[in-house]
Amino acid sequence: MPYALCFLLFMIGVYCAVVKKNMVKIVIGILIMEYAVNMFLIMLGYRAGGVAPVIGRNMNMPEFVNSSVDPLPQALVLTAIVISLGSLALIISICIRTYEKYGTFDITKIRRLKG
Amino acid sequence: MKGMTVIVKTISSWIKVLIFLFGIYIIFFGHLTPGGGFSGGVILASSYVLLMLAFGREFAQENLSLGVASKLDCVGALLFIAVALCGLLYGAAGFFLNFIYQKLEIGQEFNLVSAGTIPLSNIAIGLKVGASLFLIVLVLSMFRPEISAPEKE
Amino acid sequence: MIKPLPYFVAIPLVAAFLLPIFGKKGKNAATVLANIATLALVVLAVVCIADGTPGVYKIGRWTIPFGINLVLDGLSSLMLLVISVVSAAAMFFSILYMEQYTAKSKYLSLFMLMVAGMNGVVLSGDIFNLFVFLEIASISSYALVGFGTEHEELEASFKYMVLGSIASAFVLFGVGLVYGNTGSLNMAYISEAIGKSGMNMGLSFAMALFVAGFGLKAALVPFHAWLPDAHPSAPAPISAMLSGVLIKALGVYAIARVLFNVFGVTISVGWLLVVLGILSMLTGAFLALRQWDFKRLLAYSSISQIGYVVLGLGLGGLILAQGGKPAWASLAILGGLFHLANHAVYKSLLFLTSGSVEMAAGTRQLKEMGGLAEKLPVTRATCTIASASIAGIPPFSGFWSKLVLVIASIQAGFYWVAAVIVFVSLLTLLMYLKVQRYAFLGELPEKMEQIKEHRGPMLVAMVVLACLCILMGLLLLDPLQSSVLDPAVKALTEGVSYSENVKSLASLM
Amino acid sequence: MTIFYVLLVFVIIAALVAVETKNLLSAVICIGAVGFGASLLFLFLRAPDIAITQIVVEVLGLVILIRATISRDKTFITGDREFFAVVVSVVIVFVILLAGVHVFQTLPDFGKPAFAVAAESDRLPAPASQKYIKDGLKDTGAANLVASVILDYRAYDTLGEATVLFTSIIGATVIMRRKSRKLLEEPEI
Repeated sequence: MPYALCFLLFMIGVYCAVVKKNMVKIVIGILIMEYAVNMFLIMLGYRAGGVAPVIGRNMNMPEFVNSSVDPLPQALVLTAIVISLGSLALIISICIRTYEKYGTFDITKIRRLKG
Repeated sequence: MKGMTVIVKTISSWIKVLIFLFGIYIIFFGHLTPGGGFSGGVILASSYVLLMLAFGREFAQENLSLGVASKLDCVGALLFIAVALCGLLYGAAGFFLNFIYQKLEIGQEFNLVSAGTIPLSNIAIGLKVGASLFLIVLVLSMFRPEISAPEKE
Repeated sequence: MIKPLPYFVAIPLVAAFLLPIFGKKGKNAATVLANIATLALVVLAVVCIADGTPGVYKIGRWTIPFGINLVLDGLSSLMLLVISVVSAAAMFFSILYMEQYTAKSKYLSLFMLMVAGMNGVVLSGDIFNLFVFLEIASISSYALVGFGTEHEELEASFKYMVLGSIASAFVLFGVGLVYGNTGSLNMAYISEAIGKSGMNMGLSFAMALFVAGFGLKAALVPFHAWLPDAHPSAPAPISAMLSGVLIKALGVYAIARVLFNVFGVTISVGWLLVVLGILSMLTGAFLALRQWDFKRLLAYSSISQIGYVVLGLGLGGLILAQGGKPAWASLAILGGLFHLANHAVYKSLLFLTSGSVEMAAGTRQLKEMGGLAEKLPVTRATCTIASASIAGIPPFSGFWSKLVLVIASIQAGFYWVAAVIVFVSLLTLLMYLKVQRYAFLGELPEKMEQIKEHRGPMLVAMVVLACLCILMGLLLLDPLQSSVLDPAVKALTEGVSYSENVKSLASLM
Repeated sequence: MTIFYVLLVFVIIAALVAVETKNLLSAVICIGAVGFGASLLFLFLRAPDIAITQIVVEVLGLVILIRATISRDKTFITGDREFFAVVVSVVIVFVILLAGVHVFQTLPDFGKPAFAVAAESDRLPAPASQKYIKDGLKDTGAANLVASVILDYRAYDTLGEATVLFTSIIGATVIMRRKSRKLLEEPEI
């Protein structure tokens, strides 16, 4: 069930990125897709009633081993978040420059290239 | 007068120190508590962004100029890859070897000095991320739409 | 012996991190450094090919699957060689060509990052790591497409970046699904898990996501919308890199690796690849015929040519899955991979010549050109060689790879595929005759009386690639074929035994 | 568990509002809401590292996004979309969604991590995460296992990640530069 809701979020993002005509809206669609993927990965590692994968000084190790959530997806998501921040910065700078050149965010009006 | 009102300026000039220290704390304790180079670096960058929002871009730029920020960016990245390449001192198979922990065996678990190269990498990444995110906000805010008048060059 | 695999990524990365420090004043030093780095990569790739043995490098000395491993097999070393040769030529070309733009040291840095990303993708043995390096290469290519920051470049860059980001999200979702189903990220372990527990719907869906994601990066036909805008908008050496190697390293290589070595080819997957390949071949060729923009024509022709590569791979996979003779499958895959290498060389050469023409004539419209043969003799000669090669005229390289593909499809009984290959080849000949006719022959327009060819590094890069075009046919002769092409074919025909190979190699190191 | 579902539904509703609202600035604010909702979700799913990173990245991302939308002449979207195209794409999205929902039944149940299932199953190879949890402290000396994964076991990924950030910063400065072309003087060779 949570996975399906995550996939719903992903498809909302796909819909927004494919259908919308406004550049900022398209960027928002891509962002939503990335959030959905990140949540999906974290959910994969979740253990019901688990603890965070950080070992304290006085922790009972065998108990920790049996209750810790998966640290690997968290590491992947950390990487994915930073990647999405980087691509956000780049795509926004492309948007700002395009706005400057064409005076609009509407991609139907930005049509120098065709064919 | 550039920037926001006096109240905002005063408060943000106090807070920025706290944010900066918090970022450094997050970076240095990244291997013991949640956090690490990335989140710490972003916090460092946001302390400068706060300055920029409150006092205007010029003030922030006096503290950390564009050129210096981009050099820090490169230096941070170079430091990180240098840590990785240092492992090669211990044989050709040692790329990214945690040589401090596994070979030199420095540090006690749960201490600040522990986990070998992990804190070093955290510091390098924190430097890199902080500098580069400050840079991106600076670059985006410096941009003004082109004026059609001919440029004097 | 431990292979020097990390250097393939570390050298371009260190160069990329150093280059922006040089700034405006140290521009010449930066150029020299970048060229040294690309040449060093060529040397390393040749050493790896000459050594000939496959290898696994465990990063941080962690045994797989705990750490990330780099895998060098025949396919990776072929790709490394192609990437490094083309990037060295393009880098040499840009010494002079990029003088017309500002921020050259940043350009060089982005170029090196793109090379590092591609090398990382090709070497990686871990599916998430493959995604990370895919992103490095893609993001640097988005920035490079928009390098000119004029109307068209920004528009093309935006389009490319949106589709590329969607593709990346698909790939990451696929990685998540695979991880959820198998609990591993290492490709060898995923392959083993699939072999033991069989495919299920989740894995099939992940495979569909991978094909869509990597297909977008490879610009196969239903996903090709970005390529004809992005490739012509970039500066010429970058167009050469994008068309020459990027779509192959990020698209075709990744598809081949994931489908052949991780999931294993089935009949339906083989047909999927064949259909995608033929669609790309036909659509690309027909659309290219009606273009009047030199670089746009080349871009559409890239779609058509990438179709050949995918067709060859798909045909091989199909024969393997149907239980046909392994020799036929090997021949089809050989044709595909050989065409990949050939296309990398002649398409990058064609883009470089288009850059040379554009720089001299100041236009890319074929209708505005004419009679450039006497003004740009070297460009004309190299362009003719590349055109003959791409159109499949013997004895140039393109002929041999197409011949291999035709023989393979006839042997396996796919006569109609052979007919399509020959037909598209004729269309290709037609479109390059058009280029020759309008650009180099005919009347010289008055305003182009004064133009002249740029000398120096640009010509050297073009001539080197042209010589390669002529000599590539030699790759089918024995000592070269058995050391360069055959191991690459073997890496794919072995299919899912990739997993055992990697594990046994890893236990040796 | 209810909190979790409430948060998830909140995130989805915020995303829908962000997609459909006509005002760009409110769309950006809504995407901020999505990000903070996601951050709380991460906290709930026992991922404090990700929660911290998500929240700080969200702040900077919002600054960047608002920079793009604010002080533009028109932040309102004008012009109608073609009704037919919208209907067709909604139908396509819905069909893929229905197909996709079945896919998730092959995954282990929510609350049971993939590595635990793989560790119990004899058909799947031994997962890496089991070792990270068991031996992470001993192997790397870091008490935060996420740090030990990203900076030791999988440090190569992190190199790639830092490089992606570096790439996009260089890319953004390249895109935002004032002059891109200069007149070419005849080079002397």
